[in-house]
Amino acid sequence: MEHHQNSGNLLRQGVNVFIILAVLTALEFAVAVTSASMLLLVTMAIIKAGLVLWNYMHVSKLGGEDEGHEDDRESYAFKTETNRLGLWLFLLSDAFLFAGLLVTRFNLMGLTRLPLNQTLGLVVTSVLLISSFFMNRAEVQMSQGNKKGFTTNIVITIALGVVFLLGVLGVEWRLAAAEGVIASANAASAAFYMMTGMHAFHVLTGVIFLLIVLRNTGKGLYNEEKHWPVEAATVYWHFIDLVWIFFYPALYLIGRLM
Amino acid sequence: MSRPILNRFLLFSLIGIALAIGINEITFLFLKSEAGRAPGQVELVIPAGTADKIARGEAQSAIPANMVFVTGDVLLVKNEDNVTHMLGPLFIPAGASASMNLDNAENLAMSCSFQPTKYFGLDIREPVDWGTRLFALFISGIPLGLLLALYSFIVWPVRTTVNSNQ
Amino acid sequence: MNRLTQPGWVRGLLSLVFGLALGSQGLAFLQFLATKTYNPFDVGSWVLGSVVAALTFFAGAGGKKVFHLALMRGLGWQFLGTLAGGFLAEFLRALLPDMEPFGKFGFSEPAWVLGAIVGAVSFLAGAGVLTDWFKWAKGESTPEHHHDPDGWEKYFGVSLDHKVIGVQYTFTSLLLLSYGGLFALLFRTELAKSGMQFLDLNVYNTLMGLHGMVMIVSILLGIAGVMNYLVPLLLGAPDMAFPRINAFSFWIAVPAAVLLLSSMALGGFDTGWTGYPPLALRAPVGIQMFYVGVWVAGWSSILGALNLIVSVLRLRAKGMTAFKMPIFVWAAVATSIISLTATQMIGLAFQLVIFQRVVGMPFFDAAKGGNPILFQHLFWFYSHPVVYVFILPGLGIISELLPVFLRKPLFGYKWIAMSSLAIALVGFLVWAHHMFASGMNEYLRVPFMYSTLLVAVPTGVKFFSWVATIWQAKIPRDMPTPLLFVFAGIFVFLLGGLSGPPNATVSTDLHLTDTYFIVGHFHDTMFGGYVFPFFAALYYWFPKVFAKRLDEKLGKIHFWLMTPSFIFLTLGMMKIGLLGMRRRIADYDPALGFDIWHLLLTISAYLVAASVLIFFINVYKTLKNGEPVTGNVWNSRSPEWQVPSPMPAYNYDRPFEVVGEPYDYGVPGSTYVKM
Amino acid sequence: MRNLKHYLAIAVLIALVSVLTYLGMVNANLFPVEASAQAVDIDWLFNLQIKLIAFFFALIVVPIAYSMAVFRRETGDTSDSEPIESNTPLEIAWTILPLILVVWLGYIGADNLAKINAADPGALEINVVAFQWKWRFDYPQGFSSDTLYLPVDQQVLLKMTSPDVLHSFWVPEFRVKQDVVPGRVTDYRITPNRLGDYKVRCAELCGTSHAYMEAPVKIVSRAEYDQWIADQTAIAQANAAASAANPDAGRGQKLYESLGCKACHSTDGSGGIGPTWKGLYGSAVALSDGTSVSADDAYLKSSILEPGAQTVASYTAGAMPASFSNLTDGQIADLIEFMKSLK
Ligand code: HEA
Ligand code: HEA
Ligand code: HEC
Ligand code: CUA
Ligand SMILES: [Cu+2]
Repeated sequence: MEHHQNSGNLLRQGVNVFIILAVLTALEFAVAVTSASMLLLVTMAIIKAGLVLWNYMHVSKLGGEDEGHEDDRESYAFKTETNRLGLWLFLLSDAFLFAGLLVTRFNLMGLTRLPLNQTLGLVVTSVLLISSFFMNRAEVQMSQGNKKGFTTNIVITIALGVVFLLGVLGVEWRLAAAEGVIASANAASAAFYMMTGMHAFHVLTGVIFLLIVLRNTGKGLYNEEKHWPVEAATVYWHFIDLVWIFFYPALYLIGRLM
Repeated sequence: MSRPILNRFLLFSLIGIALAIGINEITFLFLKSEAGRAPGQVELVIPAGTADKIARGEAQSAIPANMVFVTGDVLLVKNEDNVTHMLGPLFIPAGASASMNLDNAENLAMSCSFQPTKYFGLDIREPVDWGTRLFALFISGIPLGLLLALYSFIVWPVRTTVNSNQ
Repeated sequence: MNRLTQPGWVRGLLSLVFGLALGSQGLAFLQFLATKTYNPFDVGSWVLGSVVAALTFFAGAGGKKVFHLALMRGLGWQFLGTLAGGFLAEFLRALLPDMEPFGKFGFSEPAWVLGAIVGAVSFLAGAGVLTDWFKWAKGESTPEHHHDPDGWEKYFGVSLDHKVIGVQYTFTSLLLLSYGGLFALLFRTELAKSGMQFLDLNVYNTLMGLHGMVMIVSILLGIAGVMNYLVPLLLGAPDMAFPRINAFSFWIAVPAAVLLLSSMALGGFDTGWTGYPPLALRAPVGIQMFYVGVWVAGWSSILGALNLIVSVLRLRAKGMTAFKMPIFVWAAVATSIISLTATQMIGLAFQLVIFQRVVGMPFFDAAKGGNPILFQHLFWFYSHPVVYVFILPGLGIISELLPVFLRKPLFGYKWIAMSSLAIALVGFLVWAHHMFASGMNEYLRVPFMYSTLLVAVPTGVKFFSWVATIWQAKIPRDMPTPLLFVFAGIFVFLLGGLSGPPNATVSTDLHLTDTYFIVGHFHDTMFGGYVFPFFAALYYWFPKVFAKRLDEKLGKIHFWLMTPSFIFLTLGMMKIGLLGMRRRIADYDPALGFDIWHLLLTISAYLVAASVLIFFINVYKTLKNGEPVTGNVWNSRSPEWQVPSPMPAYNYDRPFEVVGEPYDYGVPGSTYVKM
Repeated sequence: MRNLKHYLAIAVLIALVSVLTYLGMVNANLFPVEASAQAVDIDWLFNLQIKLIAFFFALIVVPIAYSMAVFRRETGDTSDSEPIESNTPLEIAWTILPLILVVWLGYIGADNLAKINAADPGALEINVVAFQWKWRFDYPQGFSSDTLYLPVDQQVLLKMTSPDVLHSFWVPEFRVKQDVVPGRVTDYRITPNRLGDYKVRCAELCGTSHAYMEAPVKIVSRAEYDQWIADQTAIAQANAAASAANPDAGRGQKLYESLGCKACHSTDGSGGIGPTWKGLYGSAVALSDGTSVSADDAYLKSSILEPGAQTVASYTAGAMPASFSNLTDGQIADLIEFMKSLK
């Protein structure tokens, strides 16, 4: 696994992925502003999701290569593999919730969208994307035993998470209400608040999870070999990003303005 | 899940969908209803002399009193009569034409000056567009594919790595 | 067990009577305060009174010690948590302009909702289910295993042992079955004659809807119980993959059940178990308890399923490849795939209605661009697949027991295994067959008809394989009770299954939908696919769990009382349904001439209930007086029977190895496991 | 060869049991009379389904019962049965054949659906409003009725909607059912073909009095129908003239009918879900909390706007929908004027 690669490689990989994600996001924004082709937007979102799944969330670790301790079911490696499976199944379940929210959105709004602040949308999306980048950095540092680097990166991630929360709940909700997107006024607006609200709730739990991991790192509970909670928090955090990769176009880009 | 298993599922899903295309479209021929088309422009022509006929009390009109549309249709009304006509919100001077976007599925009765009954019914339905048809294929094709794929594992077993941890 | 037989019993019974009187009349009095009418026989008060009575019973029977039990602590905390949440919400509302705090039922509606959620979480915290996780978050480590107390107390405390949890689930399930059955008896009595007898319309509707949902939760807990107890044993694992999540999944179902029942006290609801808006938007506050209760119970399903899948994928014994797993494990995996994913959709559907009622977000208000049909899609996306959740474990039990009793291999083992998966996966894409008359997109009715009919194929494969297993088998002369229930299960499920295709073809469904034909259809499928196999499992594995064998004679009386009356009940339902009997009506037109039928149906319902009562008596008598049996009672090849009963704490002291096929009965010299 | 005998025996038995089950079911008087052209098509499909059910029932039950009777373990025999593991061609056969069967059944089902949906362009169109817990039929001639009169042998198209919750239009003798959905119009096409009196029964749970949400349906000859239409039109005109004399009460009466007050409140002193309006105005109303009030304008207005606030003795609190609170003051005044006119 990571032990074999040098840190420069991993850093470069993280950066490359991030750049592609950023470019795609910018492209999405540009496409939507100019022509709003739903097919294109969905394709781009799927590509972004694939990148995150593969490079940040390491989906291939699932049932991929065994860590070779199968006989010893009490070993940390065996248990980690079991935990990992559990976490991914949880995310699968959670994904159905978000899929349901997307269904709700398309059922209620069809191919129209709400008058939301485009710039702000792009900004919060970028914030979450950048936080994923730092989260990835943090994990790489941890797997190399660099606790200090880990701490710095995870603090940045948490800060960006909080900025995202403030951006959506504090600014976006207020601006939207000013534009007439009021939860009790029509179903479309209600769908908007439900989607962003449920997502924000997950961001909040993610932030709490990261804070716990940060604190326990301080207590010296993890090292480069054994850091399952760090991996779990990381994967969860990227999952939240993954959800937003679909929510962003669904809320901001797809459809005609109402 | 290992790759051969996944491939098998994908392959059979495609087979299922292929079969479902046959099944669905044949039945669709039976069910073909007025709304079974994609949205487009629908033209309605008010022939010359309509106003006179109505004034004379002639009940028969060349224009149907009810029409079925699908959402996304554009209704274009051409007035070839020599007086101004009204259809709901549309105001169509003699010789001109006006159009209306039919965006929501609803059943409307619009006040109208070119019908003896002074009423024109617009029944706007969801179109059976490609999205709906693809969804339909998905609904009947995927289960069929899954079903066949699962049993195919017994008839043509794959070498898997699922059990390799033993 | 012997604690239950000491004079505590007498104390318990006295406290039961006391609790019932206090509970029911106390609630009736509260209602009097709210509505100024005193009705000592109010059904809702009595139902909740019986919950109080159950508690006082245990308190009386167990004495002071009972209050140390996690269950009691949890319930106490749930009560306090509900109050705290309620007052918090009222306080917040008082800060807002134009809000009148408090309402008809004490708290206002938002306060009840918040109270319900806080109450459920308080239950878990108070019972001690979350303690380890809090410690982990604080960076403390906890012992890998907890030690359970001896005797019956362990069943009332937070245990991490899958076998204890399995028994807890099963007990709760039977308790809820009794509640659901009791509701059925109440409204069946009302239906015995046209005209309104002793229920009012709203109470009828509430009882009917609660009957449906309580029974469904009972099934979910019942299958969880059987799966929890069996799957680790069948896999050769010491426990489930995540014992703490396992405990959490069980315990969260308890406050959920309390919430469901408490909807009776808050005005009930008149929507049936489907809770469709816009009707649900006008229902009394009770509907919120219903929604929140189901929402909370959903987490039990999701996490239980997650645990099970991981356990099967990770903890199989050496040599247990996919096609050497016991067939029940296949069924459990198939079931869990559905529970894990689809459950989120009913949660979401209910959540949307809760928000529309509390905050006014108009998801289902057509005047504001909402869509009532959307709810139905979300609801059935779960609620159809869930019917296969009910039956797959049951069909697994049938497949598991047939070879043991017939001493013959399971015919087409692989085909049956794949059929479970096929039913589960195909079942995901058929949901709209519940909406053929709803005004959904015209064009889509046909593909949904196709996909629905497809389910008949894998179900058929199961039936044909069972027939081939039974064909030319030496069927035992004495017909042990579990085998009887297996045969009845096959027969009844066949009746239910064959009444499925007429519902699936759209034009015939337009006549059948929302009639008693459907009611007959689903009682047959649920009894055939769940209730009968569940009883078979209880009779079969009881000696494993308690090292005592249930009485055969009472078992046979149970069977012969239940089966004919039940079959008559459902066939009668189908007949009057075809003739025009709508479902969910408290009263029917006497001109239809159904009075006599309904009377007969009510009588058969009572006979079914009586048979279940006999089962309870059997369990009680066996626990009290039964002879210990520790061996391989049924001469099975399955690993759990190769060691003495009851199972020790961490199951097998040495891991076993799978060396043969699971069901090779009659094949000379073959063994399944090497201990 | 010993087996052949058994296979022959069950083949014969399966055929026999299928036929008997089928005959039993078709003679069990399972369906109400057919009163529509659609019912004939649907019953044809039912009959096909019954054949399939009878066959598969026999196919499963006969071999099991036969095994029980014939292969029962001899007393004293403790040996295992003969191990027969599996037979792949057989399994494939009983997977593929039902698969083909259900695809065919789906095709038949779709065809049948298309038949019963076939639209007649000359269909008579009637608007239906379903509300808690009453049906109202608005005829194109401009009057409404509580009874659905239909001419025999002509297709009708019901355009149905609801102001409150879901309902479902069902006449068992017509077979077809269609939900009525708030906020949209659903279609119901039927061609009645048998004279007689039937009932629409609401088939979707719609709250407290769902059980009683029924309305008469009369299928009459063309001539009778035309006569009835003429009569109703005349009555409607007479009413209009009468209400022209007292315009406020007349408007009130219209509201009484169109809003659905009529469903629960009578104007002739008879009972109903709500108290009658006859003689209500100015009377002393006993309330459920033991007090009594005088039914003046203010009380009546508040009863309409907040039905839950004061409940009339012996009536259920909350039975009257709160949805009337958006009536304008003018409408309420008209309603009260109408109540005044009911001495
Ligand atoms: C355990 C529960 C369970 C099970 C297993 C099933 C199984 C099936 N159900 Fe059922 N169903 C319910 C529980 C269940 N159902 C409930 C609770 C409702 C009502 C919900 C509510 O509204 O409250 C309902 C309602 C319901 C409806 C909606 C009716 C309506 O409200 O309008 C429909 C419509 O298609 C349907 C169809 C089917 C079909 C086709 C199957 C099939 O899976 C059956 C397959 C089995 C067989 C067919 C028999 C064996 C097969 C053979 C012997 C092979 C050969 C046979 C053929 C080729 C035909 N069901
Ligand atoms: C597993 C699920 C399940 C089970 C087991 C049952 C069991 C029974 N059901 Fe159930 N039923 C449903 C699920 C179930 N039902 C659902 C989902 C609905 C739809 C609801 C809706 O429309 O919203 C429904 C609806 C429904 C109706 C239609 C109501 C209506 O539409 O108006 C009827 C009518 O007769 C009915 C009857 C019965 C009867 C008589 C039993 C009997 O078998 C019950 C027998 C009794 C018991 C099993 C309990 C016996 C135990 C005791 C009496 C012991 C005494 C107590 C103690 C020891 C404390 N049910
Ligand atoms: C679903 C049944 C229902 C409908 C529809 C209904 N009501 Fe009522 N109404 C009741 C019931 C029940 C009561 C008695 C209980 C109460 O006072 O709340 C009542 C009471 C009243 C009273 C007080 C009567 C008295 O005797 O004191 C008035 C006034 C009234 N309704 C007006 C209306 C008007 C106006 C409408 C229509 C716009 C209407 N109702 C529609 C059920 C209904
Ligand atoms: Cu209207 Cu039921
Ligand atoms: Cu279903």
